[in-house]
Amino acid sequence: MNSKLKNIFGFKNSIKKISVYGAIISMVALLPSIAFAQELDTGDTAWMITATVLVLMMTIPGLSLFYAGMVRSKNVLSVFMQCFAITGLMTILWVVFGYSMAFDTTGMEAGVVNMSSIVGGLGNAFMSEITFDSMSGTIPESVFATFQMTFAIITPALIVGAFAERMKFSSMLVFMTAWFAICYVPMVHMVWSGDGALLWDWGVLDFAGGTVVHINAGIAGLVACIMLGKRKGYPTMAMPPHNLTYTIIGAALLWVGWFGFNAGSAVSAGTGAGMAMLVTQVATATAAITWMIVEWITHGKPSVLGIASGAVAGLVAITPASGTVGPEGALYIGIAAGICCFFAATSLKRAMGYDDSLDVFGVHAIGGIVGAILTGIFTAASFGGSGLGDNSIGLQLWIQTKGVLFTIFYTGIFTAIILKIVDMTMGLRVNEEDEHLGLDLAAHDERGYA
Amino acid sequence: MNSKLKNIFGFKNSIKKISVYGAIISMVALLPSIAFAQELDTGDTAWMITATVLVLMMTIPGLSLFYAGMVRSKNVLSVFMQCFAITGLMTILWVVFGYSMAFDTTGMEAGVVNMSSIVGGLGNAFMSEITFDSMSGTIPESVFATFQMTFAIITPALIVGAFAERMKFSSMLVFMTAWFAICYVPMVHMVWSGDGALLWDWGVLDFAGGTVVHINAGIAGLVACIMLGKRKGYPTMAMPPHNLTYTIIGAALLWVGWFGFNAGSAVSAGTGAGMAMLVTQVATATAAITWMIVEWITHGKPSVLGIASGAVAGLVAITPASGTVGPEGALYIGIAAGICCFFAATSLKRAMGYDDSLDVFGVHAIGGIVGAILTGIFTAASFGGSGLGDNSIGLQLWIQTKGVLFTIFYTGIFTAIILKIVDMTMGLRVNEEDEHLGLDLAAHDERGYA
Amino acid sequence: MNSKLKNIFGFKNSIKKISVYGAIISMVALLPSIAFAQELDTGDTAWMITATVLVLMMTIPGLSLFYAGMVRSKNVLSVFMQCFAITGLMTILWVVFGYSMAFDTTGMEAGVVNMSSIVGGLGNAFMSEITFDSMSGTIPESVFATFQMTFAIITPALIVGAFAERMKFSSMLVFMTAWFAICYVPMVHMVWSGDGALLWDWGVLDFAGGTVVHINAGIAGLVACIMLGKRKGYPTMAMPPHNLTYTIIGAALLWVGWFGFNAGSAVSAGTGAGMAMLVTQVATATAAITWMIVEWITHGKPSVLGIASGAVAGLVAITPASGTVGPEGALYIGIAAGICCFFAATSLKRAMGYDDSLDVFGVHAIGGIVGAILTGIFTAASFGGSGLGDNSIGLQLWIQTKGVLFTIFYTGIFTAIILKIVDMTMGLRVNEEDEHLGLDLAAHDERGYA
Amino acid sequence: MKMINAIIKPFKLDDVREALSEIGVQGITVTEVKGFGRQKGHTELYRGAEYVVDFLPKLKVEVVVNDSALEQTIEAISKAANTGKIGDGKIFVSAIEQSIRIRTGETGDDAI
Amino acid sequence: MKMINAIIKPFKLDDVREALSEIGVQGITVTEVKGFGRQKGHTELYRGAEYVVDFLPKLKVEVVVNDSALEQTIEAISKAANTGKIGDGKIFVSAIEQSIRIRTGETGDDAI
Amino acid sequence: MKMINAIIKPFKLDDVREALSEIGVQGITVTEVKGFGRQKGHTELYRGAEYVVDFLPKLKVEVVVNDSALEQTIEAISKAANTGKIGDGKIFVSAIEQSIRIRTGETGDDAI
Ligand SMILES: Nc1ncnc2c1ncn2[C@@H]1O[C@H](COP(=O)(O)OP(=O)(O)O)[C@@H](O)[C@H]1O
Ligand SMILES: Nc1ncnc2c1ncn2[C@@H]1O[C@H](COP(=O)(O)OP(=O)(O)O)[C@@H](O)[C@H]1O
Ligand SMILES: Nc1ncnc2c1ncn2[C@@H]1O[C@H](COP(=O)(O)OP(=O)(O)O)[C@@H](O)[C@H]1O
Repeated sequence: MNSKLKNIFGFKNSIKKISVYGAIISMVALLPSIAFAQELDTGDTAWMITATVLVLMMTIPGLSLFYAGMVRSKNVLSVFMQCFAITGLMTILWVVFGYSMAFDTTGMEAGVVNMSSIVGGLGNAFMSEITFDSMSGTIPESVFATFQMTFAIITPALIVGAFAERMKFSSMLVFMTAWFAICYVPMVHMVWSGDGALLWDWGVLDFAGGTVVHINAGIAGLVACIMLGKRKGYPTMAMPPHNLTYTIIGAALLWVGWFGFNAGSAVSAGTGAGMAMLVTQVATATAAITWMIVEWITHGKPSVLGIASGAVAGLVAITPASGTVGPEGALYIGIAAGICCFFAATSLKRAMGYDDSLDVFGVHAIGGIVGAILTGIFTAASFGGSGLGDNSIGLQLWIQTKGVLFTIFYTGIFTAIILKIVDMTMGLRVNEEDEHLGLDLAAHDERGYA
Repeated sequence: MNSKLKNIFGFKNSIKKISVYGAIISMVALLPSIAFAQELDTGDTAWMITATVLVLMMTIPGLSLFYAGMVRSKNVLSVFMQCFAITGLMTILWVVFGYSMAFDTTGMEAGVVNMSSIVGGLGNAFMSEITFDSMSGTIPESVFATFQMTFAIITPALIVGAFAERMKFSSMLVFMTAWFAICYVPMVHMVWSGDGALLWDWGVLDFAGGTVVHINAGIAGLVACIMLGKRKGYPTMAMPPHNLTYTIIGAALLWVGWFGFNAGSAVSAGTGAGMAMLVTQVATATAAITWMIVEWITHGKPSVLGIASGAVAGLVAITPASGTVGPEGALYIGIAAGICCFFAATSLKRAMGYDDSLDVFGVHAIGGIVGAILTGIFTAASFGGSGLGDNSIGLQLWIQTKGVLFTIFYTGIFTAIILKIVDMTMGLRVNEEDEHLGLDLAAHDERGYA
Repeated sequence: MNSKLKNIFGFKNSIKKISVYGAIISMVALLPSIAFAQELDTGDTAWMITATVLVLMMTIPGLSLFYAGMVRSKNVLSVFMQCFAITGLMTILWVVFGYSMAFDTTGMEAGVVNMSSIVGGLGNAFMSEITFDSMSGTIPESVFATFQMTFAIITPALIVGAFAERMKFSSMLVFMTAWFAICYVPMVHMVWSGDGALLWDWGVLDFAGGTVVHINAGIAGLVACIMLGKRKGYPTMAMPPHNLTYTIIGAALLWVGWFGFNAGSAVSAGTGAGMAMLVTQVATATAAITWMIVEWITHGKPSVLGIASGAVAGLVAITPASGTVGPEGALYIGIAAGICCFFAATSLKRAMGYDDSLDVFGVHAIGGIVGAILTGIFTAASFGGSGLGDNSIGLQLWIQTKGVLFTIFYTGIFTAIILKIVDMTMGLRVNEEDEHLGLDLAAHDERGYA
Repeated sequence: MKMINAIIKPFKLDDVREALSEIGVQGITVTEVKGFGRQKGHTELYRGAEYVVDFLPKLKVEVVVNDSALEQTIEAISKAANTGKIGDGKIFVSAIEQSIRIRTGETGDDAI
Repeated sequence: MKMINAIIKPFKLDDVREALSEIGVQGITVTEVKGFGRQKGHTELYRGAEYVVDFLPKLKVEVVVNDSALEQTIEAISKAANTGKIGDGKIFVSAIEQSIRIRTGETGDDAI
Repeated sequence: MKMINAIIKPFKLDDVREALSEIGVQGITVTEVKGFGRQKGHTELYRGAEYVVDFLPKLKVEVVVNDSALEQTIEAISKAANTGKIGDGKIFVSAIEQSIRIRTGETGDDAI
């Protein structure tokens, strides 16, 4: 229970100087036995309920719209359906075992690597231990558990973009269930569950989910789109977005909702949340404008899909950094994300030839990696960040890189194994005729627009 | 004034064990005279302003989109127009007399049934008593009044779905004005205004509006669609939704906004709100997945409209229960709602032959009834609920059933009378030619899409 | 720094009687030296983060949708692109110099008119003085700066509606940059930065931005649409909105988000925010219904675009008044806004012959003027407002009028100069062929709908 | 063979299709068109500006039949599409010189 | 009777309709089509992938006139739709063997 | 001159256009239509109510060619549009009496 509280306040090991709640961290550290008795703060609770609502909105309708606009109209509903079903499914899985396995800290000890460093137990399965009284720091545990649930919803939903327009709905559900249990829940545990957790003990800084959410989903997306194969006709046939207005509306809702994601990760309504909000806004705007400029230069005109993609790239990249960098660092991270993701989603993709339908890898994996690495630099007090404690920039960079590499390999391998098994048992891909007809009619007997 | 405060904290009579704010309830009970002097809590206020915003968003654009997507494109604007006009109209009516008549407690006394048990007076008409200082518990009265206003907006708006595509706009406005005064305001008063109110004194548990909002609107919808008659061509002519993407976006916004509805009904940012958020999410997800599965089994494929309808059914059903059940109860309520509403909106509707265009009865009345009844079971501490006080499950079930039946008959009868009068004086239905042309052009000289 | 705090609490000079935070104002006034040490209030912070999110949502996707629906489909993306690019650009400009120049108070002294009364200095450029600890009253300065940033985003974005469908994208970016620096930032400074600021010292009441935001943008829009000239074919060729559902969804999101704008301008979660929410809702609803009725009478049918426009007109008009009027005043302001803006956007526009594509002048300038002037009346305690202090209604009316006239001339002149220069150097308008083809393809190589 | 080109009111499509099915016509092709004719359009409103929309939504039904079926087909369409109100539409008949079924390569009457 | 089938640039519709009204043509039917011809399409962009869209939006205007009005009608359309720039479109004329007004059953020239 | 009127499956458009380009056809006009024929439609679902949608999305490709190019063009379209599955569509040929290029006023074969 205790570690959950620490998680709330960020990265205890590596960050010493985080004003306001710095004091609270020490308090928690000194008096672990009374931690549970911390009093409810209505302001923190008000913000965290709101943040939860915002993160849910990121998936439905935010991400759904962002993705749905980019597919062909014959598949528009299938994207909504996948996002909606994932929302429902992950909620149930999170209640049944996810929350327990992610945040259970039984058997964990700082510096000790054992099975509990990877994943928690089932003691809180069915949220049986959450009562009307349970607290997580200064907020009700019900709020903390629901807030984290919304992360467990959006992460698998992000992957949808990679295999859009060709995956079987039933196989998707099975894949997502397994991926949630094997890739998502353990990553949460390893990064955020506190002393004794693998990446936490390494000192990896990941405030709101660069590794856990974006690299995790982005790599899974890459593996998935390669294993499913290209869409029929790709890349010779043009497959333009059927409704870019949906995509830009979705990008806007992602932007808006992301404040729940990043500022919510402070798990309190204090200066940490405030600064997270500011740097999120700065990095996002910068990445959007950067992508726009780069595209303007390379292609001759700036595009709506470009500026929207740039904004999402910025949001992704600032995510791991949003608790520890200042406005200056955010500017640099935004620029880096805009440039790197632009080239990943355009040149790199075409050079490599995989068909990542909606650029989950190019935006989320690359953006997440850029952000996770740069967090190691711009958290330094010399760049206006909250400081690296005793670590040098070089050391922190190495720690961050280790975290990134671990995530890539861990997720890459397990995603491939899961997909292979699903493919062999039930098949991953719809048949050619259904792909032709479109998934809306083929899988759901519906059309988006009558 | 005092009773408003009690309402804030839930169901004083029947629920004793609600941790954290349990203490506050006692305090209020002990010191009613100083209740008005309760201090403003910025956290509670922050949450309640946000909750108000969320509930408004449920109607515009949430519900509007949910409904608008389901009609034919020639009527798309008429749905938006009706929802928007209702939003404006109810706001004004709420200010002019609704708030006063709903929450005025003059002449009320616990256990005494008199006229004041049914509806309040006009002492606070035009909100003349709300000053910059007025408080309602720990939040400004201005916030409480606006929060409740958003409920007064969405309830009539829900009915729109039943008579969509055929009601005269002017008659709709007149009907809604009368319905608000005769059916909505008294129901609020009878259920939520505290000691001496009819259903409150019976001990009916209705945290966020199972009877007041959903059964009320759902029954009114059924009556309205029967009295208006079927749409020309129904059911032989196919009338598929013209834009299911709007419907699913609308469902998503309803889901997101509903946290304002349910967690906002705690009127504070504490553990009550937190648990309401969690159980709302759980029941909604469960109902969505349940509907999906049932449809998959019965029809062979799961549909977007199905999962969206399931989600709304779950939201409806958990509404009365959201203050008093735990995650386990929420799971069961979600399953029950998914199954019952599925059959009500599909088999039952076709068997009975009424043309409830967008299934207001099947989803809201049935979902509301399922939720209201099951609240009597899952509030029990043995199911992880907050407890039924001295009542046995059997007794509470009977109380809940009484509340449901009362609502059905009260609303059913008065809705029929109002509609009859409007029909005789100005006519309820557009003429055939206008129905053919579509209400957008016929009633508003506009088209949704140029 | 100090003046920023005062700004937070409204209009110190002229408003004495604002309950709850009245006390705080005095405190601030008495103890300016310890103001900076004010403690963080988590409730206020929770609300202000949320309010910031809401105001951002007003621009993307709110305003974007509202505007995008009204243009022809060949220009739909250009509107989204302009709003998105402005969001990114203004964020960066605000960080780089805007925030500093708007809220720097060096050299300001009550009653003294000097250069610092017009615009602040660059001491806080790049937000270099905002640390993790900085406070603005009871909230982190990072939150205050981001909240104000969202105003700096939406104000230029509002102008887009006036020159829609014909302005060059590159010229738009240059114009907006200059306009932000020359028209927006100084207006913020003059109205909101506290003692010594020009309009503040005059005693102009502008709680949330009647002059700063709406008249400012509305006048700029009028100047811009006149200087760019009419769209090819206007007014003989019909240019109906291509998707009114977007417009009404956008209006709904503006309505919902505006609570962040107005109630957020209280910079705290207290009675001021609560009353701002209530009066905003009342005025908006009243204006929407008023426009509907006026249109129904004059044209014979009420329209969706009408009720949506009415709602926006109400939102605009209540903005300057939202901190100081009561529900009664809000009703009157709503009625006035509905009537005046209706005639401005219909009869006046046609009589004058300018092509204000989406009625930025008719709704925002006129609505802003109506609101700013009426604030002088309905703030009076006799109308249920918070009171005019020592000023008579007549005097306050004159002060308000002075503020309005100043804004009109200041912005009108500088907007014209900027546009003239941009026109001479790079040209304001796309060529005829591009206008024909539509800006989506011509400027962005994209189409909204495939 | 003849091509029958019928402009009808949109809501009459189902009736027309059924009427054609009854007389054994197995294929038709339908296009959404806008018609301008004697039937008056409607007024639309945009911020106080009223403008008349002259073009009305119609459907164009194309049917190719062999010569012998011509009269019967025209009859069927006429009857099914008739409301007696202005704007019911027109039927135009022209000659088809050749017909090919892409799938099989059949030509002439077999391809209809 | 003749069927005139004109492919024109979309923004020329109002001009064409007016020109036809002037010479007394009372009915036309318009379809949105996509044209492929000498006129070059445009490039579109999607995440760095440029692709050429060859098909351009055009309108097809169908007018049935009696033989005597043919030349005049072609003339009117040609003039009204002309911009002198590539892509102005084509006019194709074919024979109509029969015409029926659905509402009244009138046939031939009366039905036009 | 002849007008070739081909109803094809939508996803075959690119193939057809290329086939026509290869044999030198320089202009075509394409319309989205709904086809009703032997090919079965699909079922759609709406709150438990299943209904069959008989009309399938098809494209109508119109090409005017001079008489000598007729056979070759039909051949090209037939081949390119063929999948061998039901619903591949039809080709109808009719006579065009006159052709005008609006831009230049050219007529006849020059205008194609
Ligand atoms: N000469 C014509 N050429 C082409 N289409 C025509 C012609 N006359 C009428 N139409 C089509 O027929 C439709 C109906 O014609 P209209 O004159 O409105 O009514 P009615 O069919 O009752 O005479 C028109 O909307 C138009 O699409
Ligand atoms: N042979 C043809 N058959 C059918 N449609 C044609 C033919 N040639 C041209 N068109 C139509 O006419 C339009 C204009 O033709 P195009 O060659 O682009 O320019 P122009 O009319 O100036 O010669 C095309 O977009 C196409 O729709
Ligand atoms: N007699 C006809 N008149 C007009 N269009 C036809 C006719 N027969 C078929 N079509 C069109 O051709 C399409 C394909 O025909 P169908 O009978 O489904 O398959 P097939 O081409 O394999 O015989 C239909 O959808 C319809 O659009």
